[in-house]
Amino acid sequence: MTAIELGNVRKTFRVKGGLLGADRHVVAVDDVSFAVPTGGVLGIVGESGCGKSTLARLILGLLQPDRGSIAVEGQRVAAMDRRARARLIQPVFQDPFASLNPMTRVRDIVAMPLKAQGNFGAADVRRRVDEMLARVGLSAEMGRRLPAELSGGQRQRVAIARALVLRPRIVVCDEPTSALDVSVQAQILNLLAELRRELGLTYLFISHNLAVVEHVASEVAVMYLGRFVERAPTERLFGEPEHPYTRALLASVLTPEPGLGVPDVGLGDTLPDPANIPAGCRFHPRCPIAEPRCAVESPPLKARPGGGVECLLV
Amino acid sequence: MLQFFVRRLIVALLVAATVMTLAFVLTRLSGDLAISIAGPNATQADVDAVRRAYGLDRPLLVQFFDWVGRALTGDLGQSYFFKTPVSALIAERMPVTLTLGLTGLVIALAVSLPLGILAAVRENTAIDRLVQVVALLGQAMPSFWLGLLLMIVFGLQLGWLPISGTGSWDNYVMPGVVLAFSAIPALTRLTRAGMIQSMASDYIRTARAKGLSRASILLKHALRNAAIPVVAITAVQLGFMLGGSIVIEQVFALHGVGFLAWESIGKNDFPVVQAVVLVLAVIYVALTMLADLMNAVLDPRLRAS
Amino acid sequence: MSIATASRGARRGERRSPRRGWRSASTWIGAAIVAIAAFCAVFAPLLMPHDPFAQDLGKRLLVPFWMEGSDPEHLLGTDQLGRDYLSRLIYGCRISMLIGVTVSVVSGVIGITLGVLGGFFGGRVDDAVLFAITTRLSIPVVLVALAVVGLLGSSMTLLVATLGLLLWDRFAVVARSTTMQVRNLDFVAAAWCAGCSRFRILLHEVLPNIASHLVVVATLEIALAILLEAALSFLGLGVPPPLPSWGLMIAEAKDYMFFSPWVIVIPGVALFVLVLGINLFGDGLRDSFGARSDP
Amino acid sequence: MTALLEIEQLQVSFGSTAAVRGASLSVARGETHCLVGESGCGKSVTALSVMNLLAPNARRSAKRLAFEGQDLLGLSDSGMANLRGNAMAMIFQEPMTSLNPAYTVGSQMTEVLRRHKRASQRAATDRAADLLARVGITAPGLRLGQFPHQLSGGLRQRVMIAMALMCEPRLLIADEPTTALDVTVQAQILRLLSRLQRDLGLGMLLITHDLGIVARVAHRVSVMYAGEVVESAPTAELFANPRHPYTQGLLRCVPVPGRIKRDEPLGSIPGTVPRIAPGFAGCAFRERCAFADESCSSAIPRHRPSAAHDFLCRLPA
Repeated sequence: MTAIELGNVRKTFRVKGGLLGADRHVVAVDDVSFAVPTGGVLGIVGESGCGKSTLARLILGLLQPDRGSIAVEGQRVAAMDRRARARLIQPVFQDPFASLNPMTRVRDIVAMPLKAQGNFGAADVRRRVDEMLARVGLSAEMGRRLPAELSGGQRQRVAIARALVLRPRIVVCDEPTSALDVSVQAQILNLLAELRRELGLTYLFISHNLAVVEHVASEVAVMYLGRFVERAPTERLFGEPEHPYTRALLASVLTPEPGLGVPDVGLGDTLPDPANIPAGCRFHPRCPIAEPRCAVESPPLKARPGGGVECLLV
Repeated sequence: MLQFFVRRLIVALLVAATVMTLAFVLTRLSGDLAISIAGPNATQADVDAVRRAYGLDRPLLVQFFDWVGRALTGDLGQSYFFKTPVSALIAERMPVTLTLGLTGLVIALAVSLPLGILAAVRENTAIDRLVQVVALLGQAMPSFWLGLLLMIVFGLQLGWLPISGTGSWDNYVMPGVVLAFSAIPALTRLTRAGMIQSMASDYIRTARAKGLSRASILLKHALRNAAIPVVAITAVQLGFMLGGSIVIEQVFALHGVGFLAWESIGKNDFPVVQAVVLVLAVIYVALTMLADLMNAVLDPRLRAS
Repeated sequence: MSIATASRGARRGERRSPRRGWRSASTWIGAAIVAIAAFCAVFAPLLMPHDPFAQDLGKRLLVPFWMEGSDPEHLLGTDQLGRDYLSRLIYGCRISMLIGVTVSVVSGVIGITLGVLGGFFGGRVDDAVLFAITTRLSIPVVLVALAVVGLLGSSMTLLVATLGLLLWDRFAVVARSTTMQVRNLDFVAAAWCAGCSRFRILLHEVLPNIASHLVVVATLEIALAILLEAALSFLGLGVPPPLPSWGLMIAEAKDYMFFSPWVIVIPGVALFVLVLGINLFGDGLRDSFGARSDP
Repeated sequence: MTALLEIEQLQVSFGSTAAVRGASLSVARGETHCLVGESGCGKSVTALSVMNLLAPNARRSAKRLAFEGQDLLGLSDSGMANLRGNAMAMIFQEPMTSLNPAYTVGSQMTEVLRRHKRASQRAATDRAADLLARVGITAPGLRLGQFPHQLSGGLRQRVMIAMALMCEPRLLIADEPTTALDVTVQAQILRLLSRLQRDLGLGMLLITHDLGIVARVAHRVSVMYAGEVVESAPTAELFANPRHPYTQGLLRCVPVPGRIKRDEPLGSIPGTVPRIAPGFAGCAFRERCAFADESCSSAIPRHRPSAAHDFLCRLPA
């Protein structure tokens, strides 16, 4: 059973070129296809601006793709009733300060999805909210507070409670721990893992932190300038990375092991311009092993067990 | 860069067209213009004569496009009362209004820039509070009343300045001060807010970490960035001041464009009224474009394309 | 989040405390002025010692109580037609407050609707709203208001309608920019994902978060409308005489001001104090909402 | 020989909030000293107090605060300004906003040298171009004429580093210099910083929340918690033998690639950083600590298992 399925999805944005520049078209997601099986966790890693958050918003129905199809649990997201969609798929966002309405008390934040459904009685809403708050480790007293009175970790627990109160099948986590301190990050990751096992959830887990993704995901996709350049089961991707970009990403992770020094990643630090995607392989200007043909030929998708890689040289 | 200004120009033209339509509709609101022009003692024959003479017997749309067509060639019509071309009337009165507006603007800038900077540098001290009080008082001051008070004090009791007329520079001192009062609160607050924001920014911390002198930090690094919004508002304020000078021109009997409009309203001289509205709107739009241009000069982020 | 920002936050919080004291004092002064004015406006008929329209040509231009030769019957003296100045002042307060509040209700409805629609929907809708705002700003308010009143004849209703149709720009600008900011925050995205309708999102997520800004704008607009009404009445094209608008009182007394300055000082001070009070109150509200300065 | 930078018993407070509560550390010449901790622990405030860049309402006091043996506490504002950007320099977390958008890279770099060394514009420009090349920027001549918004985040941070080095400082304070950057760029900037530190013999105080960075670049580490340095040790020693329960917990929280099992809970520290009210006594970590008992609320001794290693805990071993 597939929980999420994307076929040839493309999304571009028109960016106003400032006061004086011409408008530019930024390709955020470029012809991406994948499927996540029910109960799986697809981790998506990539640097800022690679399109991973856009992908999340497309799947959540917050954005419409220019092209391609997006389906959750076999139903097209665009064609779904908003209430039905809410019962299937829910988000957890990165910034715990922006993702909760500052004027609303915690209880009402968590109750909002229930009220939007319109068919839950007041007592039922109360019971479910109480249950959910307890489940994410928040006391009833916390429920009466405003978001400003909570710490970052507590806010993220509220966001998780809001996402799960309708018992959805799929949760899209967009950098859910990036704004948190390490000690709190671990709490939230553990909570997300527990909830997934208990409720049989499917996660799309977006992060720039490879270690976190390795901990959470069953398979991982590496995104670069709007495309999946490599996708593989977690063990394989971390054990035998093939794409030079994946290898560079892994090499730049600084594990807490003293004496190893800082590795030479060799990518150059000018990030690519998504409005001006290079011809041929989009990674070739930064690639340490690029050959002349990489600037001309587009790399085909080479199938691998449980995934694939887009590189001419592997 | 060019593309941007072409786009701005198109918007400006659309605005002008909208204002023209509104000005036309405005003058037709009162019903039959011919009756108003002919006056209370006119006979039906008089009214008919007026109607024919001014072309008011034609359909409204024809009148409208006739007016627009002429306006495009610079012909704003004939004044009913003065019996001269409206454009000549406005051209004759405009220098007074422009002198008044620019005097007001210079005074406003001379007062609000130093005050705003001072308040920002001494944020939350007695000086800052004093500046904010000044801004509040300015905001609450009815300009026509301030004008009358100044006339009593400086014109009558002290006898320093003339209380009306347009003869020489000292005729513009009191009106200029009064007009400046309307812009000082906004300009002071914006300068203060811009400086405070600028002073709290990361690049000022960098400048301090570089060991730069206080003067360099304040005047080179902070002021440059704080000036950007102030420039934009200054142009907009000048536009408002020209529009708002009507009250002050009346108080001080300065025969500018505002005074002309006020007279014309009293005399049902519609071509003049609609032309002044249009001219002031066009000046305002031109000023905002000028502000954009100046911003592009000041802010390198806008300059690059 | 870095400590640098945290410490900056601490600094901000810290710096506010001495400011609070001064601020709250000025806010209370403002609130008191507004309260007194509101009281006078509502209970004007009970408070006026005389009929504000009754002329007594035998008692023209009586001086107010602090000057020599004043009549205890007329605390603030009388005007050039012998009408009691205090009564006219109180009645004028009623007119000012009535115009200020009604104008900002009219302009608020127009401006907030336009601004929220533009900010929330963006795209073409927003382009249209921006165009409307630009056009509105390019129209000289005083002149057009004068022209309308001059052409259609002065009446309170016409004045309120005209000013209301002319003064919605600040509401629209603030509503639009704050709506835009709020709309892009993740809690709005979360509400959308939770299955809320657009209407519900506007009502529950967006409006509560922009309301404080709009209340502050409303105070500014009330003050502005009062000043504009006074200016129009002063020019003879506002409130119709013999209604005692403060602006009209100043205009009527203008001919006598060189010999009896108090005839313009009294209504002018009343106008100034009322507008100042509303602005002080608005500033206090802005501070207590923690809203950014100057929209 | 005295240390390059000595901080003893530093206290910083903002009104009634204590941000730093008696922190001590020293940076030796040519050493990279990492100050690590979570947000709000006071590590950035410590760095800013050294530079005297704290907000005006901050109160700073210390038993000793000295740079190359010179007392900084008694130094006048202008004396301090003469040191800043000159003998001691600082770079910040946000490369996007730390450069003035209205001036070119060249203008912002040269003004440092002109201010401190009274250099001519020409000499300053030459030095700026040299340094840009040194921090790995190609076409330095071109970059000098560009505005900050024309550069990527990584390039801006390189410009900040080059600018900090204009006057050949002996001490470089780097406050989370790579936090705002992408992982691949982060590695390159850190590599550059380490190389420059070694080549120029800089003393470097590097503030970070990332234990991975600490392990890879530091010679010595101080762990801060709630305004105190709770443990300080040479890097290898601290990672091999962490003594303070907070350090131990922090190390357990970090997921290490290749060494973690999926679905096995990560080590975590329960609770959140407490708000320290005035008059607080005892160990600030006690509410989150598995080993805490009543004695943790009284004064806590500092243990020294070796000459270079010390930690603040009631438990001796």
